[in-house]
Amino acid sequence: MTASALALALILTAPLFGALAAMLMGRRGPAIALATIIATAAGTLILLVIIATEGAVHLAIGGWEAPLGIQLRADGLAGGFIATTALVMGAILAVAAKPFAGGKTERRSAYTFWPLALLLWGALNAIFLSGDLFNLYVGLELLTLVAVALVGIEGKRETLAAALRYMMFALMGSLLYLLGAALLYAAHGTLDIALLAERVGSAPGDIVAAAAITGGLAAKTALFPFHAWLPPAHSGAPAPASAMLSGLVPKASFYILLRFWFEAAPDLAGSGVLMLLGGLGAFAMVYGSLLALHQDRLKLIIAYSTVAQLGYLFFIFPLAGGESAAQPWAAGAWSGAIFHALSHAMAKASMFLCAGLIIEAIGHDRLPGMKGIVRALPMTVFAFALAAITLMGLPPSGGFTAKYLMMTASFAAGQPFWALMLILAGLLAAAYLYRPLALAFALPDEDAPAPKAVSRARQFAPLALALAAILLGILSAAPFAFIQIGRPGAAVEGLE
Amino acid sequence: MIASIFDLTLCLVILAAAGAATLGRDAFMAVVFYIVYGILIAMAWLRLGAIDVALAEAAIGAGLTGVLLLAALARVARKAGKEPASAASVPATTIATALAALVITIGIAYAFLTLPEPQGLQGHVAENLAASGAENPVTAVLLNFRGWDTLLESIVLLAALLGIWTLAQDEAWGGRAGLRHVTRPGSVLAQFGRILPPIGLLVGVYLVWAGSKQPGGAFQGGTVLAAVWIVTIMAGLMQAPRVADRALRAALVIGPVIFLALAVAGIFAGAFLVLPPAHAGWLILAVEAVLTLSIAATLAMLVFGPPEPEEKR
Amino acid sequence: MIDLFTIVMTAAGLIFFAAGTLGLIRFPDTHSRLHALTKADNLGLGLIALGLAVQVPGPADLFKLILIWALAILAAGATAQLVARIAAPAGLGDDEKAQDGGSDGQERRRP
Amino acid sequence: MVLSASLLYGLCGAALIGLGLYGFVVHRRLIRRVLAFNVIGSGIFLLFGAAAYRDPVAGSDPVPQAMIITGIVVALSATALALALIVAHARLARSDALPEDDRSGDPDEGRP
Repeated sequence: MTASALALALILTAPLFGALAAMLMGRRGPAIALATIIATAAGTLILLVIIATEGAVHLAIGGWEAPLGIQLRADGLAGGFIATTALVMGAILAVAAKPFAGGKTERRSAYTFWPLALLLWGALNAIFLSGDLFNLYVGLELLTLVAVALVGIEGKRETLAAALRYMMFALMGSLLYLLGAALLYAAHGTLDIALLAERVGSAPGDIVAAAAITGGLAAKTALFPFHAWLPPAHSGAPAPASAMLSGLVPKASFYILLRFWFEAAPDLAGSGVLMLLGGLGAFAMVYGSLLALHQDRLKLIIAYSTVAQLGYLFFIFPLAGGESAAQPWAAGAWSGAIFHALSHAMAKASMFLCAGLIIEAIGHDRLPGMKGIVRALPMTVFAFALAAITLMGLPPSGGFTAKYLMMTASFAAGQPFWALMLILAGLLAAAYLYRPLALAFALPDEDAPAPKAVSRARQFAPLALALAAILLGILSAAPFAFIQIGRPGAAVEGLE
Repeated sequence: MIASIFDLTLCLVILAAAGAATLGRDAFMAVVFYIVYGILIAMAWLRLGAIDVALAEAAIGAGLTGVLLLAALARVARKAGKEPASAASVPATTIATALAALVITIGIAYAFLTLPEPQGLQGHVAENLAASGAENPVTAVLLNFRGWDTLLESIVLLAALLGIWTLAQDEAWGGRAGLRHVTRPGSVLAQFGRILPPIGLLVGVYLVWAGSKQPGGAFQGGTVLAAVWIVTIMAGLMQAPRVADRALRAALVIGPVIFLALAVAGIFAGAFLVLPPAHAGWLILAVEAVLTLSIAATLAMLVFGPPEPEEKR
Repeated sequence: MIDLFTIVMTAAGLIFFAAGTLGLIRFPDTHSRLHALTKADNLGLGLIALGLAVQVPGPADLFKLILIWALAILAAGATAQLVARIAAPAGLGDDEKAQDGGSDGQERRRP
Repeated sequence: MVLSASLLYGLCGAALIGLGLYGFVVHRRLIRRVLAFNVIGSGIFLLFGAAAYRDPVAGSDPVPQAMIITGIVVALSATALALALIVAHARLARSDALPEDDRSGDPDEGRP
């Protein structure tokens, strides 16, 4: 019974045990969530230490080696995502402890929120560790069902319509992914990512499978042509749920895309496909930013910002995918996109939590009502500003490190278009995030009702998340080296 | 083996039933044709030598999905009150969609026809079958070689139920699940509800017990047991359980909890979810029994739906 | 000889099924359609089951075959009764010309 | 090329996928779209199962069979949640189509 086996067991099963216990004992959700946070955080720390010292951890579930059994693989990339998920989920569940507290009589939303949130965490951990395409499918399906339920948890007409729209896209996405996985197994006799890397050629079956998998996962990551469901869904859900939905859920399907294109079928992608993915990402970035500019509800601005920020995650494909994987700048572009994914998860979750606290204080999230909110909620507005810095990509935040890495890589690759897009993204983000901040510091009009007080302890959680996103930029050397561990073709000298 | 006339006709009938189910004008007829289609697909699975899948398709694919569709149709008709025009969309889009669907079908068929010669895992499974504790290779894969998939899958089922309970109305929370069934005592349904359960229980438990040696298993057996519970409640012999009922929640959760505990216990015997070959046999049976209980309870609660407010029940 | 018996029995069963389906299409109102369906199909099923019974290897499988036949008959009978109780008095499913008024069908909410 | 049974069922599965895809896109009533989703799903599984039975000597590969059973149960869970969402939405919105589909199709519909 090695330490790595214990760590993996804790990370995989603690959230699931917590969810099942919360489903059994209706009113002790917050207490069970606290116990789950402690257990999973412990497992995460042990895993990070093991990966940092001994390199990537490999575990054959049930003792069955590939191609028969399911392989778990915890490399730097997986460790980074699991650590970020643990941090973000800890902050979210801390803030959610009050609105979804278990009172004397059991309330519907207070009962179902906790198992759903812990199932979401368990599904994320299962996806980040799995090395088998069908196991990723089951994890993704669990994640999607829980996310749809979280969108519809408030039961209003618009949120149910948003949840239904999300469900329709998600159903089609999982079917396409399933079709791809079925064709790959039929052709190669295995769905293990490491084995597929040796066996995937460019036969028509593999091309159709890759197209289906990419289409399915793009629908789940709300890449441009399939983004319509995201803004109403993420803004309709309650704030802690929106933080999970925007910060973590799309990262899981993006993570599977990375595993597929960079590890299962590294040289299958022609430059055309990679350019298409990058182009769609650029279009999503511009489209999301412009729409965020003229929303008048805070949560809708943040939701459209997610569409934009997810867009330029896809720049990783033209810069580091396909044949250019062996180029020196590929590691920089790859690491830049991962930094962006991690810092966006923290900053976006923090921003949605701040929006939740502001809604608790003034009762709604229409921008005009936010005038002078800084007097009532100084810590929250400060956290919102820090998160905005990360999203805009200003130094010293993690977002800046990500942009810097990707821009140097795009100049080194001779494709300055992506660098231009990154600069434009920063400017547009500054534009649409400036409006709420300006209103927060403006003078409140006299007749505005006094905002209700929100306890300081709960304001600390989004602040901690925003600070973590900034710290990711300041101490970026250690995380940069960490996510290189176990990366295929780790050409480290990309940073010069 | 060479495609016989029977296979050809079965495929044509399957396509005809699927066509009627997707393109028919009336929704109720579409669902009826979907159930017929599901049974025909189950027969196709028999021809493909996959008996476990045929059982699952007939029980879950055709049976339970059909019941869910019929129940949804009835509830929407009551709540939406009227029939909005069905596929009266603009002809231009229908032709474009038809062409796109045709192109995708040809692409998939071409990909299927140009698959390299088969590299199945029958050999690997056969070699390790003795150490897996089950003689039926499919059960060995489901509960041992790829046990982690099955564990996550039972939690997906529970997540769907949790999602359905989330959609209940606040004032109905804690109440009885689904609509109340008005059945005249002594009517045919009441008699049917008394005769069927014993046979259903016998068949369900047999399916689970036979699962380790012949086709069968927790999901197929669980579905039969769920059907028995649904019929007893429809026959008015029992009331649908309260959502807040502690015993119900324990039954829903017991399967995945025991399987998870077994998975964690596995790390002391080597790695995550290891079933030591010496005890693998009875461990698989124990897990299947507990899983069947949870699956039967979850599937039945899925059919009953969220708790309804008292006066509307 | 055994095979000949099976072929004859199964053929007879199929003829009854065809007759039942013909009745379903041709008869005007629900009552007669149900009548045709239940009579012909149950008899057809019985004949096919009998035809197969001789092919069955052991007594256990014979018992399973009988159990299947009994369940099918039980389900068909119960369902036909329920459909008749709901549809017939309210004139649902009858052809237009054979529509008879009066619907005292007792209100019953399906699940 | 002799038409083996698995080839025939594979092509039948591909045809079902195309048919279901058409139904999923064309229908505006959500229950019909969920039904089309199930048709596509069973088409994919039929394709997968046919590919697993291409050489009758070795028999049907048990690993795809297990994956298909898992897939069927996952598809049932998604269907159950989708149908419950449709019913809950119909209770509030008096229609079983998405808002954008409902209004555009029936201009005469006096939707509140």
